[in-house]
Amino acid sequence: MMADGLIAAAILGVALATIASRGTFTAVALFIAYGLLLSFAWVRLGAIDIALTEAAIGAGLSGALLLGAASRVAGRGAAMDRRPGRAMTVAIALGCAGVTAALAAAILLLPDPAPSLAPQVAANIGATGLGNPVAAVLMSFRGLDTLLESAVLVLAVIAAWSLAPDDAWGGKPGPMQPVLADGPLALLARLLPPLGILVAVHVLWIGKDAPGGKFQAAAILAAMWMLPWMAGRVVPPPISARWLRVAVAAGPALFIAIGLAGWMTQGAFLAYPPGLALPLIMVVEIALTASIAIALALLVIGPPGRRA
Amino acid sequence: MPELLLTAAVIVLVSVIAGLPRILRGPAVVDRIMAAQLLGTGGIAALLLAGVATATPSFVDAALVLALLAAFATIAMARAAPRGDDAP
Amino acid sequence: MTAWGALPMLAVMLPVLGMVLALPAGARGAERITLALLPVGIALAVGTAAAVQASGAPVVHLLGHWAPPLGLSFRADGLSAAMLLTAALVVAAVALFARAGFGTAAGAPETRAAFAFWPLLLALWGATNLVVVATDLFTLYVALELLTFAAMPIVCLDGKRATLEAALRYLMFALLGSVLYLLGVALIYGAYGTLDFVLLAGKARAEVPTYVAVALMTAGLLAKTALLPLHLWLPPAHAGAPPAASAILSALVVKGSFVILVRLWFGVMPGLAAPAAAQVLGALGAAAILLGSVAALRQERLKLLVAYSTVAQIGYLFLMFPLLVAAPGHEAFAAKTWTGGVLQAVSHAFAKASMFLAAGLIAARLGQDRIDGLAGAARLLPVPVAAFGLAGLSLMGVPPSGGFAAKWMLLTSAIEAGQWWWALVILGGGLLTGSYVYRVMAAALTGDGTQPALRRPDKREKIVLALALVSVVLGLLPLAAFGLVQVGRLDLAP
Amino acid sequence: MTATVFGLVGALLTGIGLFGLLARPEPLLRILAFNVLGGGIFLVFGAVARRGAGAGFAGDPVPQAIILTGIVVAFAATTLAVALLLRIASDDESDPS
Amino acid sequence: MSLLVDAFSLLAILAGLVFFAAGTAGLLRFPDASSRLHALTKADHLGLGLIVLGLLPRAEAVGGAPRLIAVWLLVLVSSAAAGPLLARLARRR
Repeated sequence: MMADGLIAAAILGVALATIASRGTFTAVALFIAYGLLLSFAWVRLGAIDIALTEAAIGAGLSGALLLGAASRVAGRGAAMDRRPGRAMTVAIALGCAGVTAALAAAILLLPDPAPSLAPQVAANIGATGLGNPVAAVLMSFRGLDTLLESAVLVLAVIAAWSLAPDDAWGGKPGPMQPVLADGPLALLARLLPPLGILVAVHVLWIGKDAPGGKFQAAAILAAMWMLPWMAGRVVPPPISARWLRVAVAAGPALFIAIGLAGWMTQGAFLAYPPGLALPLIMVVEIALTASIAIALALLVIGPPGRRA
Repeated sequence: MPELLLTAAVIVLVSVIAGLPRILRGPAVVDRIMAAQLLGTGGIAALLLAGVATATPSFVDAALVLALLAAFATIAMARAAPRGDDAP
Repeated sequence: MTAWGALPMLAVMLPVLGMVLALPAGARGAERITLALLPVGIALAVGTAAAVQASGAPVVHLLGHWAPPLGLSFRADGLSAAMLLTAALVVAAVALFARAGFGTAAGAPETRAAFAFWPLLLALWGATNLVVVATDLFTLYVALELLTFAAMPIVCLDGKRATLEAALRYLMFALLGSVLYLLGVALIYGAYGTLDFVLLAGKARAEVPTYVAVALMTAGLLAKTALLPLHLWLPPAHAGAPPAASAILSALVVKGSFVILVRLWFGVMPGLAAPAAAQVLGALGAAAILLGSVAALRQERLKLLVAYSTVAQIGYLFLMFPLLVAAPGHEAFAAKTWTGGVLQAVSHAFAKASMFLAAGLIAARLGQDRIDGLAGAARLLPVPVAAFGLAGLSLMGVPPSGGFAAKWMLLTSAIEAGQWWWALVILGGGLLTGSYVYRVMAAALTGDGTQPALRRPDKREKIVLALALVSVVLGLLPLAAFGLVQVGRLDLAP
Repeated sequence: MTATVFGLVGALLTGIGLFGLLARPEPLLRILAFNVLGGGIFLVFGAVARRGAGAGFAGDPVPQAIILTGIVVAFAATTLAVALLLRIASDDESDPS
Repeated sequence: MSLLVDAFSLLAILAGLVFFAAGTAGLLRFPDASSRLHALTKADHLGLGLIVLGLLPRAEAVGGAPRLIAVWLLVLVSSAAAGPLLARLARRR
């Protein structure tokens, strides 16, 4: 209980400080702390799957993405609009307070006992062969959402690349990295990825029965691929590389193909033949992990930039 | 014993959260990074304590992931650190 | 689960699969995939409409055989079928039109714009289809994000500074809209334990969480639909967008969030919809009609005129809300309002796609798109100018166009409901629309004709004309043909 | 109890993030505010999930899975906003007008 | 026996907590960034190390001692490498 209050207070304090902060680097550092604190909150809420995702994506990948952005727009605070005047700011604050109050009232007045699908998940999880209820929802009961979300990532890669300047088209993604001499960073870039890959495989594999799974594993893999890139030891392949594009599309394409096969043999999209559910789900999970990892890394690295 | 371990977890959290104002106050960029790193390490310690106290193996997995990503975030921060003190 | 449920499922999954495969296929491959999918998509949409019409009931597909609330389903009712057909035809027209600008010749190197255009078009198509057939509020959230992620880059394909800034503004609006929507989804789940709107239909209780949820979702969806005063992103986003992108954005993307809004108000919570709130939505719609039309009248660039016209035409859609809220117990009246609203969405889609493409052809030929520089356009480009005029008739609501039928149904409904003020708005909007269309046509029809009219025939002109003709011919269909859009209306559910 | 505490925190974070999104003019801070807002929404959803604990699960797995999907989608949105912002900034660099 | 083990656990964990507290105190109180860095890196390595040590006798509850030690080693490796990086940053200003 005490821990709840503590984490809650810290989250609110860090969020306020992020919004109010003056320097961009400080704001992003605060945001990384926000992500870490949120993952503690998820542990307290009994959602370890989400805690893992929040730590990996919220704090880790988003942190790296926003830090890179902060260092590149630093000094050019290209404001999109003018800062709202005092009266406008007060009006916005009142409006936001109203939203918060309405939300709080709604949360406090939710019905008790809470409606829940947990019993239905428990009753049907046997058909999937999985032990982790969240994985069962993601891969079977609401498999469509997961499929669409993997397609969203492919679309995001296409969309991000479409923002490249024309003269950089087909080039290597991301800004040029300084090639560092053998320093501590280079050491870490060599040491950490093998350990990280082990952890990712572990997280993927236990994901069928315990918290973990493809998103978490993919986020870790993406981070491990980016480490040597950040150390200047690895140059990402050009976006025109066929294998790179195939790798990003392969997982979602396989998932849709298996879904269509389910329609042809079982009569419903994403229906798994009885007895084959678990192996098919694991094949899809592994393929998706690889594709999502590459997509996430490409999204953080960003589209090709102008030659300096 | 589990109660004691959970208490210890809360104490670690209190301790590292108390360091958070350093992110805001700085003044050096490295201070901000250190405070975030301390939060990560403290979170790992608290997860391990709570995991043993409640016999939840998945807490250790969460700690593993946190350890990896905290290192990753630290490096990202060190790389992106602006010269000077992040003046607005 | 119904026998023909696989048709809408395929209508969603094939464009999504095409989008995924377009990445490794490259620009030329992606173009071929898109062209190959066009007839398939039209066939699936026609099939769905025929199945809905024949059975008189929605066709349903349970994904993985899991029924809601645990599982997800696709459900195509009359409204879905009409939108599937509209999407398939508009996408086909836009794709054929866009080959001239985004096609890749054999052996030519891949360009950035060509690489991106085809998968983005497929994503918009798949996402539009998903929006109209998905029944789960969270799946709809993912669909809305798919729409946003595809629409944002497609409007700034030219890579110019002003366009990129407009795209960033659009993205911020759209993301704000989606997160407000998602907040409402969370509360709905907390209150009812399901997100399936068929299961939710009629179950809504008059409680605080429900009202807060629907208010948040409505606000988010209005931002995405660009209803005044949340329309600020729309005209700048169109200003620099390729004509093909503008056509899709106006014809389909803004309609997606509208369809969700209608289902939310009249499917999920019929009877709870407060007449006062509906009057507010109607008033925003009326303001959009009048202010959007006046703004269109004052534009100097043809493209922006058409964009503001979209702001205005979206307003008509929202007149449905106060009228339907007044409808319970008057089935014939509700049916007419419903048909009028859907027909407005559909006929506007065709008319506006035609207008944007025509404006694109005119701007490309004249090298600029200032309205006072249009002199001679009618001689140079008779077909696009004629298409623009035909589409304009439909927007004005001149008989016998589809726009006329739609506006007539809304207008008579308003009078029957005793809400005569909406009728005045519709009439006034028609006059204003007539003024700005006339302004364009008058400018285009003048000119001394010194320029030679000699040039190669352009296949794209026929596409533009065909779209305009569809929007007109919709008004010639016998009323019985609109029975389709009544099938499976959720507010009719017991 | 835990659910209520974090649900209310989610409501507050929503307000804070919304304020930042509307009141801060700097695009990067708007993107950060969007993420703060997202965290708040997911916590509200998490509170809903926690309230639905039962059948031997610490929370209702259906909303938990939805949150996972939502986090990944929100991350993709953030990357797109950042890419667009950096593109605009790099245009400034090469063309200072 | 088990009493002795418990006492050992508690002592180690208590010592770990002291190191964490010392790290925070150093971070908040020490005058310059370099000394804050030194205080912090030592404190959190040792703090976490001692807590892991204290937890080892009960590690069966979470799948065995190697998992706990792996976490500690990972933190050690990464912060050992991050340390000089941060030190370089601290000197730069």
